[in-house]
Amino acid sequence: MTSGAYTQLLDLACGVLLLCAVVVLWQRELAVLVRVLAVQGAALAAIAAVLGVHERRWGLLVVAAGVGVLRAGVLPYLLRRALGARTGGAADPPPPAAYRSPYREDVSEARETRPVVNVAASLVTAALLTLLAYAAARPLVALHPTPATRALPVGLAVVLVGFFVLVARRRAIAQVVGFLTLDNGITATAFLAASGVPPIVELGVSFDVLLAVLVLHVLTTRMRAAFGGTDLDDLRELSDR
Amino acid sequence: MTPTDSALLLTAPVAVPLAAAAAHAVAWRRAAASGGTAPGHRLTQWAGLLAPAAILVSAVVLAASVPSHGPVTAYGRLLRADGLSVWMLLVVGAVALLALAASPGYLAGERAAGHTDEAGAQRYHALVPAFLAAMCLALLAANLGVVWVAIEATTIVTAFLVGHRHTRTSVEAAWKYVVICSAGIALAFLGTVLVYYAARQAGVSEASALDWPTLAARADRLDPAVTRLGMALVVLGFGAKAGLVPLHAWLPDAHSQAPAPVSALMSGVLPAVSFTALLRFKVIADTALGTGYTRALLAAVALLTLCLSAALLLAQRDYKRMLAYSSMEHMSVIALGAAIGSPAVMSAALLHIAGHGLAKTVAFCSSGHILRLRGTTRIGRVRGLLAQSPALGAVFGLAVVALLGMPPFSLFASEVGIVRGGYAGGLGWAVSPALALVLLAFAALGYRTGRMVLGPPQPAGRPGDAPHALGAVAAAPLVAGLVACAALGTALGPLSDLLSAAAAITAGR
Amino acid sequence: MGGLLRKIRRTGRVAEAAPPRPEPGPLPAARELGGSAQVRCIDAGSCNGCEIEIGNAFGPVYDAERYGARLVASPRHADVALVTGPVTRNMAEPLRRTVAAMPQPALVVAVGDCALDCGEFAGGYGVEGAVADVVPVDVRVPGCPPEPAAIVAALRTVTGR
Amino acid sequence: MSGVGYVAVGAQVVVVVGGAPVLGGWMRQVRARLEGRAGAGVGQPWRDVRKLLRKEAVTPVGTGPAFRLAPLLLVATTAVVAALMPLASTRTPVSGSADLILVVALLALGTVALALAGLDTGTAFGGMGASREMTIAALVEPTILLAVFAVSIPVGSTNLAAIIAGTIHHPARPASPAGLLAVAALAVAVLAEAGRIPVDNPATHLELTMVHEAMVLEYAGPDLALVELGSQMRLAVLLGLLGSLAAPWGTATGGSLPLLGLALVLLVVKTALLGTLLAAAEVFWAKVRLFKVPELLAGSFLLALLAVVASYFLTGEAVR
Repeated sequence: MTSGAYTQLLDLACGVLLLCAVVVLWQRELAVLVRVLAVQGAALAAIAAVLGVHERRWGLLVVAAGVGVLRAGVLPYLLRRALGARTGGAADPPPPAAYRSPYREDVSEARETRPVVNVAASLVTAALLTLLAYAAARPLVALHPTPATRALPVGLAVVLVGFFVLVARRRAIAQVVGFLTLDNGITATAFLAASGVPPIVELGVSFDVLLAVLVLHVLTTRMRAAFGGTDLDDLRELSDR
Repeated sequence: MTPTDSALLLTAPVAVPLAAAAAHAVAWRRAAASGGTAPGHRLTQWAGLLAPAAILVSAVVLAASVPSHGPVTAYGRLLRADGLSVWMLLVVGAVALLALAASPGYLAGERAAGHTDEAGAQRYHALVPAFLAAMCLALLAANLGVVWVAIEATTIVTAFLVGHRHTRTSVEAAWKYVVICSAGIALAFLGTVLVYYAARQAGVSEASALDWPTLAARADRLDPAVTRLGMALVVLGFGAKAGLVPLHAWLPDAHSQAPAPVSALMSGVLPAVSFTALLRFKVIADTALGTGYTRALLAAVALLTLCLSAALLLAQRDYKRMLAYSSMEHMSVIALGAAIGSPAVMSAALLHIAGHGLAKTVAFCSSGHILRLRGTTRIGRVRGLLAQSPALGAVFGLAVVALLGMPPFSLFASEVGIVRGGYAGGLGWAVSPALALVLLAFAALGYRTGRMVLGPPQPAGRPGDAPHALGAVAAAPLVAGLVACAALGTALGPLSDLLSAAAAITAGR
Repeated sequence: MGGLLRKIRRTGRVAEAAPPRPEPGPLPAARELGGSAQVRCIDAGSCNGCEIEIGNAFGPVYDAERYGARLVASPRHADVALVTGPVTRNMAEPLRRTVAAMPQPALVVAVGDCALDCGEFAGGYGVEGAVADVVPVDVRVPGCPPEPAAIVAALRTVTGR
Repeated sequence: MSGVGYVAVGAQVVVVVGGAPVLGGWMRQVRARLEGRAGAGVGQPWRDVRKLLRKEAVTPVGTGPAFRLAPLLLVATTAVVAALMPLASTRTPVSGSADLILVVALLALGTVALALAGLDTGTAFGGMGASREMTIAALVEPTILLAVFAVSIPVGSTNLAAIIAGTIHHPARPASPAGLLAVAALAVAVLAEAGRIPVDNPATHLELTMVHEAMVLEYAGPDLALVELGSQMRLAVLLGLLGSLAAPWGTATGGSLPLLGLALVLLVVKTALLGTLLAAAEVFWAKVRLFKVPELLAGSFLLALLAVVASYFLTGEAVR
């Protein structure tokens, strides 16, 4: 791969990564969020693959394939199942036939209707967070300026946006998407900074993330059974009163 | 020590609990398939003690050799036990032994009240050893990435223990716990990645760039700017798991919802394990950046946490949450000790971890008995505990007295050590307000516990008012914990070598 | 989106084949309009039956737009006032003003029996009269309500296409 | 070169003025076909203009010069933009002044003139339309400027001719993240600036949803013809701009006449293609509610900002 094409492809993948984070903030439809997350996972795998080909480290290609399968395939699949469980589920008996509407989906469950921070404000916040990431990443770039480390601010920006989604969204699934965005950002940072952490650590981290999402999936189901929905605003019984 | 011995000693604390967890997981599957009606065996209940016993035995054997012969490694330096990890392993083993000894009584009570069945009990027995295994791995792994993986694994394993009851409050607590802890600790991983990047750029090879001994030895060559950013993220991230501000919000909820023995483990040792990882990074950062940066960071976090926990202790009406905030208070005292960082203060801080772990275990386990007795966690509804159940009242009262930092319990000695070292080390500006806040927390905790324990028995005619005897089986672990805590306070005995070795590691010299 | 695309492909063209030009041929004013007529609908007191038919006339099946007619939002933009219903007392003055606001050359098309002779509502206490009693009418479309085809035919005499 | 250059400028203006209504007609035709209708034909907007020019001019009582001058200003500014922009050739006598900021300012001048005219009529709808138009414009202008800034960073100049010539010489540039983000932001801004769905519905009769229509409700006859022609030209120019920034290939950089002819044909094809895409998209989209427009525009602003940031920190050797 020529150096020009390498830079171009790497930058493109980073751009897609960042764009997906922004779209996660922009979109309210939970199903779309999950799809965007899959695209982001693919972009992450692409970053790893491009780095692997450029540095001729074929082990990195295997890691890239693993990352791709997990983050563009398995995790979005789990989330989609968590979304799909909305209409069925043993804990949630179907309404009597007389009341069943032709629209099987409960709209309030499929969308982020009232985010804590409204979408326009959160987009502006994302802009500020990106600038912050750029400022914070300057010492990182200065340490070893290459095309890959120059893209480090992208990773940090995705981390910050993911954290913001986690704070500013009220739907359980949206929070999980925020968490995974955060995690994608960290993995991207690892790839860009040092071509990824050692394989054993990467394996452990991926396993942990998978388990965490599984746990959250189960908790979402329980939340529906206990609260009748996944609005995190309902979670306010435990407080210091 | 032969390589086989060391491999055995380092594997046992992780492998034995894992094996126990696997055995119980199979039983859990079977019980769940049979609808949770199959009766449990007495044997399996007490077999749970095997795991903490294995941890404790390995720790004791290691404690005998490590201070004099230096660190032990196994599996090509993947696992490594130095003074710090052995000390923490001892604490984990002791606390886990107490907590698991209290478990059969707790589960029997839950089953009698209809809150759980055979499947639930087996799940409990499967998850708790897995939790122990993850903590031990976090302590024994030499690779900082693996340490992170193990600490995140504790979150995942304990999620279902926090949410074991399927009620609205427990689901809420479990959700907050998983989301806040996972996100917080993800920041720690980002910090780890940045340190790894700095190490790779400093010429450390890929295989050893996360290896703690290598990093600590070559920390002076790390890029200061990158390390500074990484360290801030690590303090935030591992601080989340240690109950330090700003990502502490999960702690009171999770501790108040988890089963009492699990609360004891989560409050007594889990924050300390996370804090140990933080200490390892501190050693690296102190060499790379000088001590000032981490000191300022830790002191600020500690003071903020102390402010918050003291304020919330003043207004607290729930005794399990009260104990949780007391954990935050003690973690911030420990963090303050780490900020001071001289060897004497570090040994005081490590002693504080041990004393707090023991006393908090007794307090949480006895709070479980109080909850079963009175059916409420409101402080206002519990009166005259001592009159109704002298043994329980006395144990709970003494545990809180220990947490208050009164002699003869070890927390007295360690707090005095931290404060004295702080003034000597020129951190008076941080220690003075901290002292005032600790006194405030002292007053709040003492006043509320006094109202619960002392006073006349409640008027007759209300449920759960009959005189109550704790019973020897239930009382034994509680008394043992108090005795151990008091013993640590009076004399360290053979442990003093280990403690000074551990303190020397964390003080970075 | 995929569903909509499939539906578009399956449905294909809905508009019916254009019928031959209406008999009387284009009006003299149509030459000046040159195949383009902006239409402003004025409901002077209709029962809304005619509005439904006008809506159909501009719908996909009859597609009045293909002959150069287009609905607009303002009488200033309009060449044709499509007036429906018997003119009620309250609507007489607004109707007069609307027609006056249209730039010349402008035409008035009265749609429906009510617009032509007050129909069912003749003699009602609120009715001022037929459209022709209030403003000069150029084209008449009878029917209660008129068929969309009739409305389209009337509009074609205006556009001349 | 100057001879061909003058020809190029003239040809651009003629193509834009003559082609803009045809583009509008073509887009309506595409829409009609997708909706299952027959459509009025591509020439319908020209028929409308011809008819409107023949009609009586009406000046409402109480309106002043702002009302009378706005249509002229709208068409004039857009025609100047059409002359300035390197749509067909980057080497024209005026290409030195083809600054993107100037182009944006000229377009904004037309918008402001029309908004003032809407206010001048003194009607409720005129004022409402003007206020909505200005709300949108206030959000669109920073987006366009930022996006422009992003595409100008690699070239080091905001001159359109320089940007387009630079892109022709570095074909990888539009595929860089900065280029893609900037073009995406510009696309949203163009939709808003041209008053298309999802920001504004050009075919609406509903007072509650009108933006552009509400401002021009009082125009009649020749004035209306100018307003319609002006807005069609704006759309054509904006789509042309988008097309030449995203895919500038084919734009003549030299001074030969056949190349210029080819460039003009390509320009028409590109713009028609974008118009078709837009018309098809409008079938699928719904107009968003007015209070959600800021959300959309804040998103495009963010894209533009990311484009700027990306062009700073993602500059590998390939671009520089």
